[in-house]
Amino acid sequence: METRKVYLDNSATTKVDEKVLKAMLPYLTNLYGNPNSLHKWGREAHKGVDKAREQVSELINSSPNDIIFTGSGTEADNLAIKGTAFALKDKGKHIITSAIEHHALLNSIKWLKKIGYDYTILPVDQYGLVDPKDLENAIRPDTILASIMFGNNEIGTIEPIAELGTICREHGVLFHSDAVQAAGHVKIDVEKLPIDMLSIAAHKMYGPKGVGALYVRRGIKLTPIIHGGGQEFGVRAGTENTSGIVGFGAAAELAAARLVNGEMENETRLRDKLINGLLERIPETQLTGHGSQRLPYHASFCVKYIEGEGMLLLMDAAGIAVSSGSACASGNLEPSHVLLACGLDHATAHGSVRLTLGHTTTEEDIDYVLEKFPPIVEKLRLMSPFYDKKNKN
Amino acid sequence: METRKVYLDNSATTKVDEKVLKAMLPYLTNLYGNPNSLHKWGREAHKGVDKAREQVSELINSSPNDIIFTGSGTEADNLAIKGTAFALKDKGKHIITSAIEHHALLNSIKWLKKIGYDYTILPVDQYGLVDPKDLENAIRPDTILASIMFGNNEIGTIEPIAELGTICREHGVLFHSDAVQAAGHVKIDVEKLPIDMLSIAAHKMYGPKGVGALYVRRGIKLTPIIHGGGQEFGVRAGTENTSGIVGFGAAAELAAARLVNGEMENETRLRDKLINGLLERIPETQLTGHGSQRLPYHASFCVKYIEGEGMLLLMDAAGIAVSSGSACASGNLEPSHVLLACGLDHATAHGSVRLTLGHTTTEEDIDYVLEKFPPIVEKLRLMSPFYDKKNKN
Amino acid sequence: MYNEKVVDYFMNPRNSGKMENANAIGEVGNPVCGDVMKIYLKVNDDHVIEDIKFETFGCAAAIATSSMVTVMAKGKTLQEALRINNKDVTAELGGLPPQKQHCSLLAQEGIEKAIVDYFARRGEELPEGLLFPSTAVKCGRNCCGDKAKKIEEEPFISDNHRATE
Amino acid sequence: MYNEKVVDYFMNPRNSGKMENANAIGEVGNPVCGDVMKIYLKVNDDHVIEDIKFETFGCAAAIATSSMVTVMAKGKTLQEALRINNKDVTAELGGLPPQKQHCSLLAQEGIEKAIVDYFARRGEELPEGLLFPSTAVKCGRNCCGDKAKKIEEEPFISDNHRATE
Ligand SMILES: Cc1ncc(COP(=O)(O)O)c(C=O)c1O
Ligand SMILES: Cc1ncc(COP(=O)(O)O)c(C=O)c1O
Repeated sequence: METRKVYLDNSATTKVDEKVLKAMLPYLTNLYGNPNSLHKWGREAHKGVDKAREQVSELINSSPNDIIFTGSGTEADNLAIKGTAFALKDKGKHIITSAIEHHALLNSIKWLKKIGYDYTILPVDQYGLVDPKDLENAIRPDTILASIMFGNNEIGTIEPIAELGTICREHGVLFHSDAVQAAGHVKIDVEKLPIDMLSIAAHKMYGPKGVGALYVRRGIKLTPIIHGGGQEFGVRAGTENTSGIVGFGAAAELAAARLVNGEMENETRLRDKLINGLLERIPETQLTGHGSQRLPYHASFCVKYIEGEGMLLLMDAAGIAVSSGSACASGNLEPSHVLLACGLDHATAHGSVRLTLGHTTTEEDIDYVLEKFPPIVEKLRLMSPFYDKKNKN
Repeated sequence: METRKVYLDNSATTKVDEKVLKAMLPYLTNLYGNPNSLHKWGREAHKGVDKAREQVSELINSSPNDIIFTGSGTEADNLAIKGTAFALKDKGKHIITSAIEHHALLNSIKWLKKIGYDYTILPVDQYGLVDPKDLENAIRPDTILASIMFGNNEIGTIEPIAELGTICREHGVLFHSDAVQAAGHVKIDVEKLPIDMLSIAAHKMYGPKGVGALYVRRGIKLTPIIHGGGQEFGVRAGTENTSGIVGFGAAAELAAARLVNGEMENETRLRDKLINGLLERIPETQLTGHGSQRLPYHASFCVKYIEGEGMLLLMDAAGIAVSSGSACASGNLEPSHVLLACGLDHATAHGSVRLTLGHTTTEEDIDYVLEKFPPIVEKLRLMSPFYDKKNKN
Repeated sequence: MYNEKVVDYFMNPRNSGKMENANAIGEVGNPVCGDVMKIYLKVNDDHVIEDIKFETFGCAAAIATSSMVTVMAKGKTLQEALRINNKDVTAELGGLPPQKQHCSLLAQEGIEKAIVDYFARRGEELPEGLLFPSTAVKCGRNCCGDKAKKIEEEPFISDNHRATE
Repeated sequence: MYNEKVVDYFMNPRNSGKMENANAIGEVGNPVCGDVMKIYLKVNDDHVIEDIKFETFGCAAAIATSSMVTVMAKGKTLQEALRINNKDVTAELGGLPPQKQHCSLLAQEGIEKAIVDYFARRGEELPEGLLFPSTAVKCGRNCCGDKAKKIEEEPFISDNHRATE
């Protein structure tokens, strides 16, 4: 049983679905043309990219021509933020975002600030929720863009996108949402939602790494961040990653089907079993993020008195992949900015652990984790100076 | 015989080598971790990326840590140009480049100009060569960077990189070279050459599309164009395209071996057979670019009195993939800026056609092209009002 | 990119080549732009186009539209031929890619120019009532002349509908 | 990331846990930074460390270095124990990743602090000649205190050696 392998780090990345790989393989073998070439090889490749554009657009109910393929979710975020900032620089230079965004967002606006832009970072409550009133209050005459993520990668919280987007629309401010974690896992309809731009990535929905997309509502013009040939409607230059894009298309189609046929409900059930099981078995542990308004595959905790990296490595030794927002695990000296933004103190935040399910996660996998995790925590706690103190007091 | 397929558009993109695909497949199946994750899945993926970094660095004789993986050759060019421009903005804002660079370069500097930078575009002679004296004369006190391509994609000319780089070094100006067409096909040693940055791309050397790299000499700091997590030494954020990067590594290793074992010489021999054969068989046709200082796989011509797209499509109908820098074929209204920069008049430039060989091109392929191409030209010429005039006069 | 009919008219052009006994020739376009079309007419005394040929320097769309316009004009009176609209030519070909639409204008202009030449050669005035649609209409295509001017400022900005600089 | 020996010392820590009859305790680090180490000593009258234990809140490297330092110090005199340099601990573990080097400083500091505590508890002055290497040396690691200050200006700039903003 020690050799069981349970991958619960699907927020970091997912395994490429076999059907996705099958769709990709022709573009890694015989259909190797450059989609920009006029000859047969090029036209075949172009057809593959076109089909993928349709598949991805169907996942979010957009028009295919509103999809710009990029090299990652990060690049999609950068294109949305910087592309808008440069395009609208004569209109204004103020951008609003939240304290729990991905670094792709936050580091982009920090950089923009260095070159003359300004931003407001909205706080979140203990569950990681942005208050739409805060957004409304932050809007200034020179605000050009607000960007609030759809679902958070570290704590799973799903933001009130409809309300946030509506406020932006009322004030004539463009609204971008980073849906890298949410797309393919929760229903997103850009026709119904007041979203102007949406970032997504293939590798978070069983597609390949190295391909993302930005949905851009018709009529919005962006300044490219990668200049060159006229690929992707002139917004993102560079020879297309044909196999990756085709894989993204296939993954999007499969994800759309899962959303329709109710597979996510089973995933959510397993997730809730995991959450409840761990909270029962491991005392002095709290769920991070929102209890119900959360990504269906996402469970995240702070375990008191111990540090995340240790849990991660001992779980790994037990064959279980998890992640942590602790300082050590993230390679930074600070624990996750998301956890701190939710009001957790540093010591608690260092005890963060995230378990994110996938569409192939089984009941047995969850049982295995519920069996293995508590003794690991106990082992680390017995080494902790804080746990000791606690017992004494 | 009509069904023979001859792909002579290897400058546009190449077919993924079977060995490359074999190296990639594990990273599209079981080794699906995110290289940033600490657990086993992550460490395995990390190892793959590390190995690829070594393989790519060996191709150009750099240190592995000097290789930044990107999402395309275009992105590598953008990172070099904009990354330097932003990093050195307090030092100066003047950039020098040549008239025959790829759009990735030229459109990047055009954009930089809009935000307050300045540039000088060096002319080329009829063979597409930059004169090192022109470079020296263009250097100003505020010049921070010069970028001259290694080998040109449209006309195959190889620039005098050693001389150009030496001048830059003497003047304390950083020197970047776009080697997207050259790397893997000609020997490049960044230890021996005075090159500070070098752009390369996997898909031009039988690797996958959607992955490039920028070599950055140790000590040079760049401002990222894609901000986010700390991937690629903090210079290029975004979850790594693991399978693509691993494929790049394998492709680089294979290319390095080909350079050593003399395979390129055979390719050059076939190329020369093609060049000489076509010049003999098709009157009033000129080779574009330099006769000997050219990429070993590259043949390019201007065929008088006719337009490139027609040739391309009729060749395609004969099973042969070629490209053209004509206005129509390029989707622009202008013929190739490269051909115009070499002093060709518009009408002649519209008759451009490029045939670029690959490592699997055979003698029979060349014979087939030598048989099929001349009557295609004749067919189009018989429809041309200029050819007609010519015969009358 | 091109539909089958366009490809057919490009690969197997109808009425291509020179005409020795033409009594009218129209040449339009500009080699700088990469599109030049020459239309040869043999017009009889009833102003019926008895024979028509074309020569074209240009892309596949230019060749296909040239060919199609000759097919459409053959046997028609000059008056009727002038009614062949560039949209009709495109429609008859089953459509052209957006960036190739302008080629069909060239075909229409070629016919017009040849008809003007017909009367000029005969030393006749243009008959009253003859309508020349395209010369009346301002050139709607992205003329390469316009482009050439723009080139000075922004030589390398590619054509696209989404990016702004 | 970690070598086998580090993993071993983390997975199977030597001398971990509380010590009931310690006669010296040193606690260093800061929970804000994610690294706290507590060293328990049982020192005999000859100033020999008869027993030693640790408790650590921190990453695997912190636990492994804590464990290693206890192994190295056990049976040594206080004087000898003070000579255990953080580099020795790292070397004994076969090396640590660059960003984890600072953990070994913590281990060294823990021993020092406990030794100070030993004399303090006995109401004795620190013996002359005892050398406290790390308190003499300015803290070389990226202290989280420093970092916390920097955070105010640049909360999200990641740690790297290649990028400039
Ligand atoms: C010389 C040159 N530079 C840059 C590029 C762009 O590379 P990529 O196609 O990977 O974006 C190309 C290829 O199109 C090229 O030929
Ligand atoms: C919310 C969020 N945004 C952006 C990204 C970045 O996407 P990618 O990893 O494709 O660069 C991620 C994933 O790491 C994410 O979780």
